[in-house]
Amino acid sequence: MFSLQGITKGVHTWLYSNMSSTTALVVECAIVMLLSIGLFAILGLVLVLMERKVAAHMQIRLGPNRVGPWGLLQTTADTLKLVMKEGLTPDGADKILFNLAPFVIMIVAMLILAPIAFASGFQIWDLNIGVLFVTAVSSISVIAILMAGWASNNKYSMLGAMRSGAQIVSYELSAGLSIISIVVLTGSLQISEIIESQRNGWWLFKGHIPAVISFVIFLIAVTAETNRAPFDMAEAESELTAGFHTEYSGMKFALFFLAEYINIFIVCAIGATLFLGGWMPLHIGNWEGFNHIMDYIPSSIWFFGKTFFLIFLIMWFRWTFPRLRIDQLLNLEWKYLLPISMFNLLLMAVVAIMGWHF
Amino acid sequence: MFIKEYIKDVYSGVKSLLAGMRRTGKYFITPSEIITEQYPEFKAKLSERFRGEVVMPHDANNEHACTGCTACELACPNGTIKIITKVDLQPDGKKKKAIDTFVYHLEMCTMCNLCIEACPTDAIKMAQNFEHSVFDRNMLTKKLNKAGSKIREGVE
Amino acid sequence: MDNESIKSQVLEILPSATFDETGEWLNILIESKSWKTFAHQLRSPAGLNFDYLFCVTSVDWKTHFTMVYHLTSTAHRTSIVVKAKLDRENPEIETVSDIWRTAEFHEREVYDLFGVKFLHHPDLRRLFLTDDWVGYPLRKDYDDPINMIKL
Amino acid sequence: MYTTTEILEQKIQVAPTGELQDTGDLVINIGPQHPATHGVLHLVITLDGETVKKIEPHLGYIHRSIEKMCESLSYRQFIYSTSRMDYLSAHINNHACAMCVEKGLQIEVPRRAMVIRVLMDELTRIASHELWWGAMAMDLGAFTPFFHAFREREKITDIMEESCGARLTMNYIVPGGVMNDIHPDFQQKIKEFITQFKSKIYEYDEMVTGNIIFQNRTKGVGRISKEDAISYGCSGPVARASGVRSDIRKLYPYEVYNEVEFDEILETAGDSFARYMVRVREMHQSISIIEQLIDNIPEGDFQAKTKAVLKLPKGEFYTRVETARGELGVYIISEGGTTPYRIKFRSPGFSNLSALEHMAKGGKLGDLMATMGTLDLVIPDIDR
Repeated sequence: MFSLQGITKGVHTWLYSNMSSTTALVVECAIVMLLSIGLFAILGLVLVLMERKVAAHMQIRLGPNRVGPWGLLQTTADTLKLVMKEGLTPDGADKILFNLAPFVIMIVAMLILAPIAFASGFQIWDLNIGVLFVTAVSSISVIAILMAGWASNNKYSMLGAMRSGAQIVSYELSAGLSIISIVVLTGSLQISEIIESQRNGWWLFKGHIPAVISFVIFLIAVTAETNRAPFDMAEAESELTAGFHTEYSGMKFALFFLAEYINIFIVCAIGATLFLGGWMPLHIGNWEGFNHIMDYIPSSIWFFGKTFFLIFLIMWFRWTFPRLRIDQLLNLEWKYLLPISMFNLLLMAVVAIMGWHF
Repeated sequence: MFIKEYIKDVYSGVKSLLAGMRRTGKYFITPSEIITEQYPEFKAKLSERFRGEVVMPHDANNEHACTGCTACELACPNGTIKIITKVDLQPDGKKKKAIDTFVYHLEMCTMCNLCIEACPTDAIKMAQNFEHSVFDRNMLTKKLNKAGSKIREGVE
Repeated sequence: MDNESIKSQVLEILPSATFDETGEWLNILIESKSWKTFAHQLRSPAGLNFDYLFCVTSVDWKTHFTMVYHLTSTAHRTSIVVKAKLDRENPEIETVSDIWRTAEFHEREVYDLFGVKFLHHPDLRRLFLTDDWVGYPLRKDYDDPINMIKL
Repeated sequence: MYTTTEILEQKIQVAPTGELQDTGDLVINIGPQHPATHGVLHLVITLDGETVKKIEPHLGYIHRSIEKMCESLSYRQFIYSTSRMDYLSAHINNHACAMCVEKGLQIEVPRRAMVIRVLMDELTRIASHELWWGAMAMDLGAFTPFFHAFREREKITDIMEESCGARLTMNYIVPGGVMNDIHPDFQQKIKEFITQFKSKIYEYDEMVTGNIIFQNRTKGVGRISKEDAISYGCSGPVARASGVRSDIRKLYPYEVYNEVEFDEILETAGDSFARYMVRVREMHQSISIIEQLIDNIPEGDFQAKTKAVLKLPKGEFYTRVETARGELGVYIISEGGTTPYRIKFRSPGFSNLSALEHMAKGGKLGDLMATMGTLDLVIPDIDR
């Protein structure tokens, strides 16, 4: 059975046996950094292409099909174009904040990568408050959006940023509550333990209806948090042209664009970890034979499969629904999602205390 | 009851959203519905009435049917056609008016078909070519009668 | 309501009005000074109730302007045309934008293209052309050798 | 007087007394280049937070003064230029002009030509509403319907291309009839289109009409009462959504409209959703008109015999037709020459636009887009 665990273990022991522990740590950090940057680049290319293909097929079109086989190199060509374009900074802009914002949003996205388990034993930092870390750090992205909107000195950007602020802050609540409902079941904030607790079945199936409800709420909330349609109030191109990144061009725009897709990947990875068992293969109770067969599929494939399924769902939302209005968006959160998820958390607590889950 | 209304709201809302998702999802998995036409490889067949540009058909003897009566020039609403006439000496010594140059400004033409309607001898017609892009605007000003062409016998 | 009854009612309101029935609809020719009060009477729901002003335009007759108002009554389904003669040197007429709201834009258009001044109009600015445009394009004597293409 | 640019740049407003005052409002420009304005409409809107306080349209970015141009074109020539007004109902514009000329010359149009014209009118209306439907969904943030609408619209443009020779600016109508006879495949193609349209139209309801987000975005938004709609001179679907009877095809029937059966769609709510429903249901009515006429195209001439040079008698002629956007009036004043002395187009979009401020004031910025979408503005029609 192929596993990434062996490789990481091997590299770790080799580094620590051949170098001083400080040097080994630095080298490990460098490797992780290169890997995560590489992952970002690949993810950006893949997800943008995937979105365009998904959109095209829903819109009875073919989508990109000219650059490379089946248009595979289209995003690469687009990236090259964006790199070559001039990155303008408007005269009236707050130069420091304006140029800083794209990097802040990227750094935030990179930070959340830390506790995500990509495969069995393939995790950057298995810290014991993993879930809390994710919810805490992901809130910072709103600061980057506000920075971009404010510093652009553009009324469209300003409106977009303000909308985004109101939106992300309120949707954090129900996203957090639905995450907590899983934490209640598991009794741990550590990602590896949450995954381990799903060895005999995913929480989505084990946790009865409350788990399904919190999964749906989680999906809606993260769609809103990543500013995706139907909650793309911050961009709302028919109202605000491009929202908070109206004034950005060239590579700085590309960073915002990339960060959007990285954020989708990350929230979907979190969703897959919490509700669908992360890299854990599909196990059903004590069907040993079935579980054994499932184990033959490498854990990384399970993880990416689940994550991309969730990403597809979010793309499906985007290409089907019209956009909400800002007050309806907040109504949805405060009048529907928050009461439901609070009630749901209560139910979940009862389920967990009584031990009704499988 | 309030709770009942609330749940009914949520239910009907979710149901309407799922109906839309089912529709787009169905299109996603049925590629046979795709209507894209791949342009340079497969050119759409245009109907024979499609108005692309004005041309003047010449027959095998390099003869056309234009008498230079300027009916088309008068019919054109935006000055697309300019006819420059000359006086030809017939073989029998008679002088006869004939066209020297039939200037056609494609860049001004709106393909309204009024010149074709006005032409008494059917000397001009509409062609189905629609790919008119060129690098220089001057190339859009065309001379429709070919070099050395003359009017067909019997066309008055 | 047929033309005769409209005529008699109009004559009650405005004795100085004259009529022209050559066209499709009844044309009422009035003095430009009496237009505002006459319009109020035309619009009044109790009377003729011409509530739908669907076309406002002006015609340059080289010696004078004529303002042309096309009116319909949505209750009676009759249409009339009201024409007011204006002085060419100083074309002025009272606005009716407070009676029919649609007149606000239509009058701005006429002001823009003909230079007819509408007195007491709430926002009489050019509508289509730039603020610094010289002249009124739809007048017959307007000439613009650069922008106008002549055949 | 202060110029528009000054007012925009310095965030100042001219008080009624003529002096300047700093209002401190957020003034933003929607357009002339903006995804939601579908053209070069320029709205200067004053916002208070997200709430729209004032809307001021700035027009003229595509003003070509077609009325002035037409004064130097003959009665045969000027028709083509009206295709460039409301390009989505180009055929209906041409129809109105031709009818006005025919009224002046008292030409008897052959029945075959009348039926063909009406068929084309209704096809144009469906095509226009299809495009509007897609663009409206796009204004509200749903992209997919746009392409689905174009699939059906493409069939109509194919039919147009086959018979008229062009896809958008057809110039198919000449005074006295139509330019060519219909293509031999015309009837069969239309029947195919109707079958396809009927099998797809329910998808529209699934994707947009029934969608809870869409309904919430449009219901109660951009309301205009019946009295206001009349006062603002609204026509077409905008007026009918408020309960004003304004369908020229019913009120003042022209061509063969008094012989076909169709309903004038009326709603009473007067909000964006009512306007949406009027247009969607109008498509069904147009299909019904086409179905009634398609097998009953009479034989005969497609064009009446007319003189080569048309001269209208001295007088004034006014025709009104129902375009996809509302009432189009063509007002020709003739002095007896070969060209009109003065020509005026009463365009539906111009009057409908003037009601925009009344409708969208007090709503949210998103509501403005929903209202603008349902007004179905075509900017060349407003600017002319």
